[in-house]
Amino acid sequence: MANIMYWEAIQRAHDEEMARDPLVICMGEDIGVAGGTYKATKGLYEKYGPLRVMDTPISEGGFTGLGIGASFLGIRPIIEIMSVNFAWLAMDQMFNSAAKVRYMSGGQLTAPCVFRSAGGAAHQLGAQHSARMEKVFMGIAGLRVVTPSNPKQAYGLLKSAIRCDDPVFINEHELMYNMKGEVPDAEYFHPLEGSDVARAGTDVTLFGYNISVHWCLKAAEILDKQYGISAEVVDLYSLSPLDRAGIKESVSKTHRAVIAEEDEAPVGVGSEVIAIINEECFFELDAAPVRVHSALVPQPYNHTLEKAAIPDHEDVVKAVLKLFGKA
Amino acid sequence: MANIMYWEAIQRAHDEEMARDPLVICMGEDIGVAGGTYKATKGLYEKYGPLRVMDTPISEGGFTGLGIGASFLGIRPIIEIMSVNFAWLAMDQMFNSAAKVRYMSGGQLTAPCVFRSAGGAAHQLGAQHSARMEKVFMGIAGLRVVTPSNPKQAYGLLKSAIRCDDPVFINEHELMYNMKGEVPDAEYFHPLEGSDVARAGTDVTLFGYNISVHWCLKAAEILDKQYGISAEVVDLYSLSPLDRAGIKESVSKTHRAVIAEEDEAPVGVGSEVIAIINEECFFELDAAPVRVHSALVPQPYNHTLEKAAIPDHEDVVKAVLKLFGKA
Amino acid sequence: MKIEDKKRVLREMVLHRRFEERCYQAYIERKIGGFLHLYPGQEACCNGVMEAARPGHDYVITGYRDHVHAIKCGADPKEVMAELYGKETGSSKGRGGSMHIFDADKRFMGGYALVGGPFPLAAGIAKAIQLKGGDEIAICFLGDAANNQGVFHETMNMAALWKLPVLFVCENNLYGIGTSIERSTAVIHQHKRVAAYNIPADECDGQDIDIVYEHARKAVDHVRAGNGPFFLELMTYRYRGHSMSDSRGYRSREEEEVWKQRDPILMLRDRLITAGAMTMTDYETIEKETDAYIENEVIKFSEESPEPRVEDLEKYVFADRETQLPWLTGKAA
Amino acid sequence: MKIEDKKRVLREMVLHRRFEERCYQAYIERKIGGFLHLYPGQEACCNGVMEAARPGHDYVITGYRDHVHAIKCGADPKEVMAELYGKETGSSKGRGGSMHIFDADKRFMGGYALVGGPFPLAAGIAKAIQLKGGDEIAICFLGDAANNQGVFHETMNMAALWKLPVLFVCENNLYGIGTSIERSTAVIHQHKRVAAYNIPADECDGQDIDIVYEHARKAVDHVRAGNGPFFLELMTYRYRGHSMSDSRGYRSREEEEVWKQRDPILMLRDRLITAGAMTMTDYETIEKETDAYIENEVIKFSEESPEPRVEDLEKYVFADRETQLPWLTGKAA
Ligand SMILES: Cc1ncc(C[n+]2csc(CCOP(=O)(O)OP(=O)(O)O)c2C)c(N)n1
Ligand SMILES: Cc1ncc(C[n+]2csc(CCOP(=O)(O)OP(=O)(O)O)c2C)c(N)n1
Ligand SMILES: [Mg+2]
Ligand SMILES: [Mg+2]
Repeated sequence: MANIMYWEAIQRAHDEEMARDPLVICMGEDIGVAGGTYKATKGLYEKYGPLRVMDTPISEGGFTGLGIGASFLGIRPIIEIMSVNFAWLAMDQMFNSAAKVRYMSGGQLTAPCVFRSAGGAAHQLGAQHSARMEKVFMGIAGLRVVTPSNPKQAYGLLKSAIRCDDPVFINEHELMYNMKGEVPDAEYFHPLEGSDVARAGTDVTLFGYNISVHWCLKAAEILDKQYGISAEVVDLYSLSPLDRAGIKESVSKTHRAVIAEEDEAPVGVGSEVIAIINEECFFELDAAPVRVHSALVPQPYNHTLEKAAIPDHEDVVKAVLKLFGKA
Repeated sequence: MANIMYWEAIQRAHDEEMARDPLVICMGEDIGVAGGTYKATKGLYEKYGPLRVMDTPISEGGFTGLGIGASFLGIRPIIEIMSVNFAWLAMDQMFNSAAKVRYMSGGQLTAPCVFRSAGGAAHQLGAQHSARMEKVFMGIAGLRVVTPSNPKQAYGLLKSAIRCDDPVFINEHELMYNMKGEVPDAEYFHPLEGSDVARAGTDVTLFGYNISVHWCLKAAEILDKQYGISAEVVDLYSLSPLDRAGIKESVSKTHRAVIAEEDEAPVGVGSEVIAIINEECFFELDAAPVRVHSALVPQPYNHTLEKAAIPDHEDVVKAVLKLFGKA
Repeated sequence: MKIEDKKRVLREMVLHRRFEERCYQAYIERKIGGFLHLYPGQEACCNGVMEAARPGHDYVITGYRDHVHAIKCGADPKEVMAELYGKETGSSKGRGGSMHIFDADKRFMGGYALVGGPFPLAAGIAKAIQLKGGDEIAICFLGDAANNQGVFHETMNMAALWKLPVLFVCENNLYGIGTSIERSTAVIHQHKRVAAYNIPADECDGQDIDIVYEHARKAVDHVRAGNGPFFLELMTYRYRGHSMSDSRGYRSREEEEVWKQRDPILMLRDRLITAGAMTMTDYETIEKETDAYIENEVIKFSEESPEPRVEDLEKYVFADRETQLPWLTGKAA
Repeated sequence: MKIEDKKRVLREMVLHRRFEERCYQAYIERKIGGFLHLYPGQEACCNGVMEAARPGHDYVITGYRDHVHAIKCGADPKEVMAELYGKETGSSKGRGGSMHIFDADKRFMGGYALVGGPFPLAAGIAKAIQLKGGDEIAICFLGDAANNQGVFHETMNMAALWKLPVLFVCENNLYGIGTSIERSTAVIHQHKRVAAYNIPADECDGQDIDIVYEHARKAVDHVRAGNGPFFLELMTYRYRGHSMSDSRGYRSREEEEVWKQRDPILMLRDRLITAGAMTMTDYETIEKETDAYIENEVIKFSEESPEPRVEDLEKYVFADRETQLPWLTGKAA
């Protein structure tokens, strides 16, 4: 087990897969000579050359479509969208071409591409560089969506995504690239479906994904130590499909649920998890499930406003205490 | 009261507003000389000329951005995206420019534009021309979203949207342009917020919007006549913001809810309404709210598969009967 | 082209024309649904280019006006028609429809309905060829109005930058639906636009198959020789409306007449007759045989084929689950 | 330019340079957050063009490297710095930050962070001018790499088609972040690309303000006279990294040195000294006065200004509710 950073884990997955299979390539803005904005492709250009590590023009729609077209012939492109804020420009190709080609060709063509992108609010990047957009990718038939909350997942999910014949969108987080964690030394494939119980508990389930898993874990500790509340934390690393069985299992045990998301509430992960809970185990509920989410505002630049707009572990704690009538 | 078609209602709103205010313009593909794919801009080119009725190149991102830029100076563009399937190409401008400019300029600039687009599955248009995408527009701070279910709304919502200083997205439906309905002869402004009780009832609330309002109304009639169940139908013509008070009021009365949407379920209107119900009146519920929605597949061309993929009033009836233990 | 080839191509073009006209009829009879974009008038474009290329070997991609391109690549007309009928035997198993004909075996990589969408896909196919090695080229057929999409620009730049083996064929029929090119496009002659990317380009009459063929040969050879992309513009005209509900109010009947005088099929026919390579009776026989084939085989097959089963609604959304289990469950061997 | 104007512009350029350098320092001190894109090296571009245009009258829009453009249009440097400090007194009330400076009164229509995003917005502003009448023009300053975005193409086509009064200024500094232009773009000289839209274009040295001014005058006059769009390319260089976390490993120190020899400020200074219009001491006084102004006014103002109130988090998402009630509630007068 090596204790490495999230970006190193992603880099390692790239490197192993590119070494193994000459059809695996990667592409994106500044990923080659410059080594990647978040270093996720560091050293690959030197190792695999410009034909397989492609610095692209600033043409998100174009290069995404180009990667998809290559995948029709069995190339496995890992397409980096530098920041998920720019993904709007590439969605037509991701959704209309990659996600649909298999269906509309009656199974003849498949687009085995991986789209990776840094989402999430970092530090004061302002309205046009702070979007959380995972929910936009979740409603798309034919596209898988995963989001790693730690280096092990970042490594193992990318490995599985590259191997899988379906197109996969991987939602990373700008604030997590330097986070450290244990990654197995042996090759490891993280399942693209399901969820992880990141911490077991009995009184309430805290659902998180990506960065909000960490808020949940921190909240669970505080709830345990300071309030004697035993919280289970479920890591929804697969956002599409969501793990209905896992959600049901945990809530059927704890009878209470809080969903923490960095995104704004409307039509988001939280609302979908609540809908699933309602559908799967409504009568198991002792209280209404609660969403912890950001304010519905374009991200403000000022740091105090920014902090006020985005939730954190304290908001999770507060939500749970309210659920238990303790606040 | 004139009994006119949905497209005629939209055309009338354009015409009245363009006659009143020389700063109101409209733009889109084939809206001028050709009169609009769905005739919504018929006759306007002849009346107002090419400077104000702009046939655009096939450049959704570009002409949408152009309309938005013009709106910064007080022009009121009505921007038609011929089919909502093409809107992915324009979303960067809609969301990153129009919806955010007011916030990130500290209130200095505003983008008073109207985006109109035909959504919904029509007849066998296949995977790339049948998307229902209203949910994508709903999570965006700074953007209003409305969706007319009849000619009166189509007329009155467009009138209000043009006058409102906020950017507004109007989600129309390809199958509804020829639907007839009463529209007041006098000028009429439909509220951009709120919801309408399209039919009063006591036993269950059926939530619909746009075309699914009609499934709900038809279902309510069947439920009443054949099963003695009194269904209230709530028309959620405003999708952003959703009418929390209206949702709460109806469910608090009926204690049961079914949400009918033409879209696929994940992170959709249905999940958001369920989340709101959970937040607003969980303990009023006698049963878990239910979503009626399409299958999570790219739209198949074959008509039998297409019919199987998209719900209708019968699915609403079935869902209600199940809720009452009658199926 | 050799005389024998010309005769073969004439027969093919008659099939292409009659096939499309038969689609029109079937649409009226409500056998075909959705949007239907027909190709009559433009046959020399696809045929001239593909005669210069290698159908079934080179990769071809196009937009929604795609039946003839598919057939020219080698797709079975029966399967194409069955697709329009929404049948399980259709080229896309009834899931795609008119705008989404695919035949991967014949390297016909599909018809796509978002205008401009195929540009980067074509470049991507060329990129794959470049990576894998091989003498195939990618050929992208699209309309004039598609060139106003941003991805046109993005793709041209990348194709030139990376010297991708892709031939862009612009079938300039002067209209995008009901908007004439001079009302949507600052530059009418589309081949002039690619100088902005240092892409060599050429333009020619798209009605005369001999001319198309000559120009296409140079274009195809250029790309196949590893010189990077090429852009070929063919001036042509569609005789029918854009799709089925189009009364063509945006253009004059005189203009249509002028172009009808330059019907690609009749021009080739008359040239062959003048050259003594065939008679008018021969031609009429071809027409009759073609119609009989369409009726007795193509339509019959389509009519008699079964529809997809409703139980299979979710088939083809994802790759077959069994084969993907290692990655879905993390239990790799 | 007259000698007096040159002296004034020199003083302005010194302010622009020192302002940016002071931002750098404040960023290191963590007074400024987010991304910070600085302008040193490119001052002659903005200054030369805007001297030929009418700041405060013509509409200007640009990308994220926007402080100097805002100030040149007339924005108060105090408010620009306060914006970077995230203060309520900032030009965008602390909501925008470095990438989103706005000053609507001065017709500075803002900095935008999506590369290429301002292209169509600029054309839209020009469209509004066209509709309203008036002799303003729209000026869009963007980088070289932005030209690879699809909206560049879409916008150029529309601007030409509709003869919109917009001047596109391409500040070609040879890099988009860490990717050099020849690695991202098939055509290095960007003005060559707009022939694809019949847009007249020009290119010149972007380091020499006299040259920029002369070329810009022709460009501005062309647009203001109602001849439609113009594209002006200025060859320039940014002395600092793209944003703050950039060690410039993608370019050589020699290359940087060559461009430093052509510092726009020093070139203008030396020219004025040679012409006897000022002395080195005069110049040093300008620098000192500028620094004092920045420290005693700009920074002081920014430090002392209040932050936005948390209660106002949702202010500015929508237009003031009271004013919109008729449309929100349907109760119009
Ligand atoms: C992105 C997108 N925008 C708009 C449309 C609607 N549309 C379909 S075909 C067409 C015209 C295309 O014209 P052209 O590229 O010249 O091809 P042609 O139909 O003449 O063969 C338009 C606007 C679409 N399908 N996709
Ligand atoms: C749509 C989009 N894609 C990518 C980026 C990331 N990005 C920010 S600046 C930049 C380089 C732009 O270079 P250029 O246009 O030459 O302007 P310069 O920074 O040199 O002034 C990139 C790739 C972005 N902000 N927006
Ligand atoms: Mg055309
Ligand atoms: Mg640059």
